[in-house]
Amino acid sequence: MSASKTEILIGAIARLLEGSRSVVIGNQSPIPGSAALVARALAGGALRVTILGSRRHTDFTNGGVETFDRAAQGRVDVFFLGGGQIDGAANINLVGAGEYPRVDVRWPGSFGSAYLYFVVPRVILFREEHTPRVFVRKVDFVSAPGTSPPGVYRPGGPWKLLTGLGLLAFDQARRRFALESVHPGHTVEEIVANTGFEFDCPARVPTTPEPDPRVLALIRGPIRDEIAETYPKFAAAL
Amino acid sequence: MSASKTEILIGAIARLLEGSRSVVIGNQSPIPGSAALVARALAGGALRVTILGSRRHTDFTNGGVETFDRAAQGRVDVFFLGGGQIDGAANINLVGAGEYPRVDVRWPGSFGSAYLYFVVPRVILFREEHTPRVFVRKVDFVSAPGTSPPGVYRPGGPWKLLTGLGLLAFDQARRRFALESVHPGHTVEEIVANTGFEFDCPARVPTTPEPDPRVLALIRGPIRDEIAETYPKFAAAL
Amino acid sequence: MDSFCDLAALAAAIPDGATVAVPSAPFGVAMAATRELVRRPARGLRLVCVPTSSIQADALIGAGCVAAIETSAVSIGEYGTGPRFAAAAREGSVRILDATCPAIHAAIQAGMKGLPFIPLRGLLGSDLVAHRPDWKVIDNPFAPGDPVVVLPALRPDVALFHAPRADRHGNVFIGRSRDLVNMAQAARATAVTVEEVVDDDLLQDPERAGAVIPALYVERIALAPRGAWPLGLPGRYAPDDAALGRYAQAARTREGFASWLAAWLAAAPAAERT
Amino acid sequence: MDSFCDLAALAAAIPDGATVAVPSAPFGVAMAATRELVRRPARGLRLVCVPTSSIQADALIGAGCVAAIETSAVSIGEYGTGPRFAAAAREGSVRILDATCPAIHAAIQAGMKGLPFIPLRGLLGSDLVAHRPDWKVIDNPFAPGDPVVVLPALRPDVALFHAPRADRHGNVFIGRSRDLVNMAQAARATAVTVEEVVDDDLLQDPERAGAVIPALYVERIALAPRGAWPLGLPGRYAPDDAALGRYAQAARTREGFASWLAAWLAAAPAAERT
Repeated sequence: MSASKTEILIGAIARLLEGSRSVVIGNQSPIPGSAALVARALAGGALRVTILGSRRHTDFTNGGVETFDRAAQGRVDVFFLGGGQIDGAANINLVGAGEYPRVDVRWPGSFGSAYLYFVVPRVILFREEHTPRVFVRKVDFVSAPGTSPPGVYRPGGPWKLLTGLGLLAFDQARRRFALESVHPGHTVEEIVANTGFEFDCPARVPTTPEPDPRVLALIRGPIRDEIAETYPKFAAAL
Repeated sequence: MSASKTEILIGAIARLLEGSRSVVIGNQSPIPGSAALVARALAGGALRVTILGSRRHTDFTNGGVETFDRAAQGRVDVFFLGGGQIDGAANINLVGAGEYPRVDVRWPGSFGSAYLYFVVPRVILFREEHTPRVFVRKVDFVSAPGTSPPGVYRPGGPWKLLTGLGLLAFDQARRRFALESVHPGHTVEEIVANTGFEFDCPARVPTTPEPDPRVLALIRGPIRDEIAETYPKFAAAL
Repeated sequence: MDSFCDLAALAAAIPDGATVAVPSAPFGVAMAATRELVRRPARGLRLVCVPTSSIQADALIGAGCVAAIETSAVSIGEYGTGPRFAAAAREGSVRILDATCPAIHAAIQAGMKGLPFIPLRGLLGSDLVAHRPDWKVIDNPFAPGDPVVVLPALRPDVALFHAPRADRHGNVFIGRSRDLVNMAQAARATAVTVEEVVDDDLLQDPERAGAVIPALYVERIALAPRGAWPLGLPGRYAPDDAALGRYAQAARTREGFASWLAAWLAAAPAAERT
Repeated sequence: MDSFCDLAALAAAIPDGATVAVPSAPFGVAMAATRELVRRPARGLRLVCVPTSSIQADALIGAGCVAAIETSAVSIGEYGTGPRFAAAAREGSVRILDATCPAIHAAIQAGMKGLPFIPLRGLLGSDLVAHRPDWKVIDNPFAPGDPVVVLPALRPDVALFHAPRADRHGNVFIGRSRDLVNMAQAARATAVTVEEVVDDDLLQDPERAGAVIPALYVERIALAPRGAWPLGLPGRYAPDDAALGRYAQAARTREGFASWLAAWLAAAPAAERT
């Protein structure tokens, strides 16, 4: 059985996590959570995975503030952020569409993004919906900026952007995304048409590899059971 | 049996604590600790007594830092400080005699004095040894100043000074002590002779009252048993 | 101890106009007490969500109890943005102070420690800063040319939360939910609902005392079994996802919210339902 | 887990010249590990006492292991000033950074939170400020004309302490001694000695998990029954006042200290003595 769309995303994230020492998974993030558990299995346990909302995979004991303190201490290598809008300079908007404060559409809020985007070395932007309403030319509200001027303390920032159509990499110096791969069944043209900002595109864009059989077996076996503790509905659909 | 010297000091402090809601007793402070327990008994439990080093009388659960946080929150009315030197402007020195840093006599250090002296509304200076080497014209090192210039945030400060000879009150505005009472068996002249700084002295100085029979019964009964948990040698000698 | 009272008296001790700190959904939200605030009804509350809120803030907003809210998010978990919060944003009917989680934590810790303000990394270039006149940017005094955001300390009038248990002295066991310790110390008064009241002294057990808020900080305690429902309490019960889903659906419209509210106020205490 | 090692290996992981944070006497001082540091002998340590120390700092100073010490006090309890600390002050042989307890706590918490600095009330007009070029006075950015002392964050190389127990995953139970949590998070690495190692997972017990330092922060763990002796461990054993008195008496002279030190190094581990 070939990989499902979800499995391709899990496999792609698991590859990105290779070599990292610690990753924290925020709430409502079953795909990154599953990918982190896959990466940990592949690394023989050497990747520390913390899944907020999980009892089994949470080692926080100092309250919710520990997430941010730990990141500030340099003890979190990778974090995932999303956004109702994301623009070509990797600015993200988790607040709302329209003119702030009386926005047309209000989203929950910035959560920890305005901090974690600065202090976590590798932030992976993950948003499955790849449409022009998400990937805009310029966000209506900057919850967290993609880059900062020289002199601003910023050991961290955006690293990759994974969507339902493809994988892009962010270049801090050039303040621009570049397409790295297109998921099976999709095209560069489809990505261009569904992205409201310009990005770099190599002459030949590879296809995002499907997870290899060992990874697929992990996803469909032990990982599905493990992630079910936190995301039972998601696990059942895997 | 009439009151001992220690009992007179305990009784004097217990009177000072009347009407306070919470007192924290530092380490190595059996007399203030006993007095606080007496005051609590007299107040029908309305005085909250925390004795550092006691298990029974410590309600701190957030580490040693809680002492200072709690004081900063305005949750400590009274604290006791001492000093290797205390001068007429209520400056206290817990660091050493001589020229800092290579002092002639080194004491342990300033502990929390440079903070608690500012934030606890009523600091009682307590030092049994009443000699010119303790009560100096000017301290060699200011661990914590007795007063602060206008504009400095200072809800707290020195309130009384109790020694083995008498009780003095500190006037913040005049930056000066005034003698309030002399302990039984001692004289104003003795206090003047043993104090290296000038202080105000009314024409007629009352004698520090002995503890009344009810207080004496408390000290010799339940309080002796209670304080024994933290200060067994002291309690045995009571 | 005279800190013990019923839910209505606990809610009555939170005056109209008070600044009220409340915890995030997973850490012990006092929903049963919130219902009493709505029943009163409380007016003009200034919520400080530490650092986010869920159905608690949303229902209080919908019921007209809230004048202002400082929060990093209002989200009904997987059901998305709090509908009454979103409506209030569109209508401009509640003052919203958008924040980010570590900023609220840091400001609460500054209040707890009596710091006049606290610096925090990150934030620079976020529109959050542009819309928070109470936040400032200064030069790091130890490294000129290094800009840092400084936040004023938060000292809420009341911290309100739900915890597993209290003892009869008024000490409250909070387990891993350490943010509650910071909130209780930063606030001028604390009101707590608990699953149970136990006879033994929680401070005397060295295994558990480290996870106890001493009675000194706790002005009001009310018994409220399953008092976080429909949210969960760590180690005790999970959130009631179906009930949260029904809320999120109903609260999409003003009328739907009104029906939900009427049913909530009319319902027996959660304890009797279970 | 490979964080487990013996006392000598634990001491070996603390390099010469390291900045080492150690707790106050009542909160779990790693005296057995300190003996291994002396035995090595460690050199050039920069002690940060959080916020004071007792025989640990005094013996390390006497043994020549210390280049600098930041502390609010060095006191052998009722026996007064640490004698070797006092001698070092007189001789100017160790750099002493005199502080006050809440300043060290605040600087450690700033390190823990990744703050570049932290403001603290009080302090103004104390000679401590005059002798601490690393502390600055700034104007409160929210209230011009209101001076405030700011302290740089402390991020020690190593936090070293003694705790009641660890589990086999490397999680460490610390009870009420919460300062140890701050130290472990602020430090770049943490070395812990424990009374016992238990089989069950400390993070899985909701009653106790709130008083546990997760293994993430703990690089080295060594078993050391009665490892705080002659100091005490809360809830386990009291300080050995007689032994502390003998130390305070002996350490008054360089020769007396040398004899004490020789006996200490020669003695069997404390566990075998009891």
